[in-house]
Amino acid sequence: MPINPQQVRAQFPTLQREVRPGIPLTYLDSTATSQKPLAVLQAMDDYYRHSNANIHRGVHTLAEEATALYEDARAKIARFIHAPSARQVIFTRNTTESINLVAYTWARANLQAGDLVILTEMEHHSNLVPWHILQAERGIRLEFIPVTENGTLDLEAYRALLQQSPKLVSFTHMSNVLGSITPAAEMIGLAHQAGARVLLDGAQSVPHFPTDVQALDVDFLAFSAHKMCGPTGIGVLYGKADLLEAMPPFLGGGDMIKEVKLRSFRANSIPHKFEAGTPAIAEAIGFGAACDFLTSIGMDAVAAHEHEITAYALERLEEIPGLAVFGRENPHRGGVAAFTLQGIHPHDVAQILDSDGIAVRAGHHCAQPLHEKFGIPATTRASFYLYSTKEEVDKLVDGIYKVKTYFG
Amino acid sequence: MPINPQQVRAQFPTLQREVRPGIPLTYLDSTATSQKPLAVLQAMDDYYRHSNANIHRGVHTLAEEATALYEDARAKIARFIHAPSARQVIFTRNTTESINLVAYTWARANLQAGDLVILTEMEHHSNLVPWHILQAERGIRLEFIPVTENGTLDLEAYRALLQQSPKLVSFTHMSNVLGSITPAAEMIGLAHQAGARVLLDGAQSVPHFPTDVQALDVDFLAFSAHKMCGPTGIGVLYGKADLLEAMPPFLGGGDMIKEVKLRSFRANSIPHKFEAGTPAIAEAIGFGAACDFLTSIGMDAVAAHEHEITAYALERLEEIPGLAVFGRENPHRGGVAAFTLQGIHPHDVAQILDSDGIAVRAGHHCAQPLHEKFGIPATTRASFYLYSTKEEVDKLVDGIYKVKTYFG
Amino acid sequence: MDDLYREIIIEHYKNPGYKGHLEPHDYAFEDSNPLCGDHIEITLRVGADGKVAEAAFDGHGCAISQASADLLIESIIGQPLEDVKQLNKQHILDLLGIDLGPVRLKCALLSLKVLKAGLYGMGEAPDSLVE
Amino acid sequence: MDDLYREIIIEHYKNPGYKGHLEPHDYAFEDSNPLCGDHIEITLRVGADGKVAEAAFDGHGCAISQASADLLIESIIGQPLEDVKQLNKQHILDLLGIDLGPVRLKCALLSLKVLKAGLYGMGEAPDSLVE
Ligand SMILES: Cc1ncc(COP(=O)(O)O)c(C=O)c1O
Ligand SMILES: Cc1ncc(COP(=O)(O)O)c(C=O)c1O
Repeated sequence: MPINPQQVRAQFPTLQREVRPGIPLTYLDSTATSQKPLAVLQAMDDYYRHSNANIHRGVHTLAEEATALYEDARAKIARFIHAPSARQVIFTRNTTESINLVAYTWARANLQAGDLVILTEMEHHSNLVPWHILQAERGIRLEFIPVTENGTLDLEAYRALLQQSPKLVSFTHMSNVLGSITPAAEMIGLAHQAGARVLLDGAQSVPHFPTDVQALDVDFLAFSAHKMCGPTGIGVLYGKADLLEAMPPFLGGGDMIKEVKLRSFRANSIPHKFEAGTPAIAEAIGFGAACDFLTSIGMDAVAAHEHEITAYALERLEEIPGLAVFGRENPHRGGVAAFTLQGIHPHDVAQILDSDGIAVRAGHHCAQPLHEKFGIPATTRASFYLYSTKEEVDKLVDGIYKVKTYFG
Repeated sequence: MPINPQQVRAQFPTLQREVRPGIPLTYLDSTATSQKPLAVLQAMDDYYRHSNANIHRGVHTLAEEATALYEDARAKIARFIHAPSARQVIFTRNTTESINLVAYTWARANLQAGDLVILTEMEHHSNLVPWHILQAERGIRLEFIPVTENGTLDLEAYRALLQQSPKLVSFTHMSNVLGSITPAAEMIGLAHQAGARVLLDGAQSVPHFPTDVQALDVDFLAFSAHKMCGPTGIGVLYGKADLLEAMPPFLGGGDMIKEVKLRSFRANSIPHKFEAGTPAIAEAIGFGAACDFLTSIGMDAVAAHEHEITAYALERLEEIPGLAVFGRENPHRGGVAAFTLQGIHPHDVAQILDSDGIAVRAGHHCAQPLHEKFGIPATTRASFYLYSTKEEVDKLVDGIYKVKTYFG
Repeated sequence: MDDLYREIIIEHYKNPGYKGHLEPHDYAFEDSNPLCGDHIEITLRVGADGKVAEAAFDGHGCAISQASADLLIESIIGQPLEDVKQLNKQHILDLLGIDLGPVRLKCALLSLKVLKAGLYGMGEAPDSLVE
Repeated sequence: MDDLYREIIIEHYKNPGYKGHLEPHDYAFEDSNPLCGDHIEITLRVGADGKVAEAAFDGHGCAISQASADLLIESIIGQPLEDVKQLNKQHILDLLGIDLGPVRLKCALLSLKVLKAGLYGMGEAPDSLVE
């Protein structure tokens, strides 16, 4: 069923807000973080008001309720991404920690000096810096799949890089700047043929279109709740069970152990092995509620709605003289439009739009190398989600004309 | 001003709950996690309903509000522990991650094979396992300050260990099993004289009595929000500025960088250097609200109230034939009473107490080596906080008598 | 409270019928629940007909773990080894006749885990063995 | 919107009075704001009296950073070097006459950071320099 934006919007308290008296919020920054529906806030509040307790080891009623809620949330998230089992869903703080977890455990156990890791030029800093750190520490080699002028990955170059027997290919399923959706299934198949493991950065894909880790056959998938209607402070690392089981632990502490002696410990089984200390319990529960919410609307409907809004936005933005959308040519894209406006700095664009209540980002969007490659220090980015409307796009366009007059 | 428990309790929704119809909750498990006052839930809910946005790089109003709220929370926490500056407060997930952060960065940069780290026999697994991992990886040496029969640390043995030029002393400010409050200031002074750095596990101290990191002169302090009226999913590592500045980064990603090139990065300044990716924004705000809440009551009043309740509890528990409180002899203790009951397993005690709505923990409380040392596989633990009452202690005692009859 | 600890549980805990150690035996298995230190050892003799001829448990722990062990032993005596290998969680819950939260379930299932891991010749018993 | 970008800012951004590069110069400093790529270079000549005789800035970036730089240069010409070293955040805010959130404040303060880090002979300018 297609999305009824007014019905959807009614469930998001922030979207009812006025930025300043008389100036309603036009929120076009969902790629940075999404707004939260009532059902998610309610689930967390209910937990805190009713069942708040520490989990896993408690015998009392609240502890059992809290444990059940926490583990149910894990199961919901597993179903959301079609994971074979809930124990393959590891709770982290965010996408960034999920990627670092792989870098600190799987990669340090499996990569030697000279081993190749393939990344792309469109990666978010979160999928660059962990590998820079490992490069400095271990002497691994990094190579990058180039981004073409039209915002796609150069798959020929990728095939050539695969000849060099990489150990890992780590790339984003959707660029948070270009909006480009990468051909993940195809790229994962090629990587596996070359004997490499694949880590997929799902920060922008899992929130925006259906994800099936089994169909993708991906080895690791990282994503964050806060970008998909869920709370801050929680993300997930999905992994193939045999890989997760073979990996050394990451953080040491309570709950990740089977047994502790004064001078040694035995690690717990997955997923607990990777969840040291009191976890983000309320946040996991909120994340589960976010999956329920998105499922009730349908991820296909979410994707279709964003597709429609984005097509409209691109069409309207292109009318504006001096405006250029970054990676415009790529038809295979999600709800992101990063642009430059001739002679006007993105910070100024964003700030003047804000005076009309329009929230967009300006900067390099944690993808500095991508901006550098195209010689653009910064862009202004508008991004869309299931609650975005064409009226909001119109407001954005009007706002941009105003910016131009102002600086004209 | 002394605490008025009824006034305080009115602010905690969970404490109004019935575990089963007609059976109110008697929550004696605050050492595992505390309940949350309305002010904390409200602060997080307000953020999500009003100012939810990603922080630090945003120009728009919501992003600026969110950034200000997040950084204000940091400042509140800094004041709560009397830190010289807010940038010395690093947000983590919990105490466990804070300790691991030190182990992964400061310790890996400063400790070589053979270097000595001094711990104690009463440490929580969170302050053991990170060092076990480092021992396996690096070959550092671990030595343990013994716990005496009466639940205190053997300071003579500590002085002797200090002769061996340790690089680090890492210990808890209060045992989560014995309740023992360790003489942290004295121990830190001795460690510094011996040239060692000190990491203090404040998981049980910061929530329960006033903390002054400058008076303690401690190098690192780790603690969790969820044990001090705050939300799950957030903790803090406090550190001396020069140490934090000299430490290599931990997780790599957005926000922890100054600049990213395709093959290298420059780290940001503290505290951001250690906060990679979208942080737990709502949780930080909730943590700040928890500090406000505790400050409004007064940490001296919190400590005094717990002292009174604990003294009463110890007195009443000792009446019970066959009951032995773990570490009973130590007068310098916080609101924890872990006990054994002759011939009845702690799990059975806890479960039968639960049938009367009394929530206690049973097990080794993530301090397996301590239990092993005293030849006790598990204990039942009742713990108290600012909202605990003497009536609750009476219920506990009645409940224990019931358990005894049941198994009699 | 009666729901929680049926008389049968207290009875089997206080006066177990099968507590002890068989010598000689055909099988001996043991394991503990690291969460609470509960420990169970099971020894077993098999008859010529492939059925459990005699069995006993030893160990210490909570009422649930010890009563479950006693009830489990009682239930397998005279049963074909092949059938015993198929037993699962529900069997124990049926024997106990009470509902259990996730933590106490681990106590209840310890003896079955020990038994099955032993019969399958596994060093350490995964939770999945008794699901 | 007028609160946001006073005419004076747009004016100094579009028609800077001190944009350029002095050659020769006594001091040359440069730095950029990695958040947005704004870049400022300042060149400066000091008179025999220890006062700023001439100064200019070059660079690119948002209106706030560029206008601040132009206004800053205008304000320091003729001032003793020792006084210039004491300038802080408030000086820039007074020149701009608007309120700024934390992100835009960084844009506004870039030129002052560059200037002070240069005068103090520091390689990289910490934020604390302009607080
Ligand atoms: C003394 C002590 N240290 C560390 C911890 C670990 O805290 P967290 O689980 O919040 O990381 C605890 C919590 O139980 C504790 O009591
Ligand atoms: C593609 C991509 N990867 C990774 C991240 C990092 O996500 P988080 O900040 O939640 O760790 C983001 C978020 O901006 C992203 O867009």
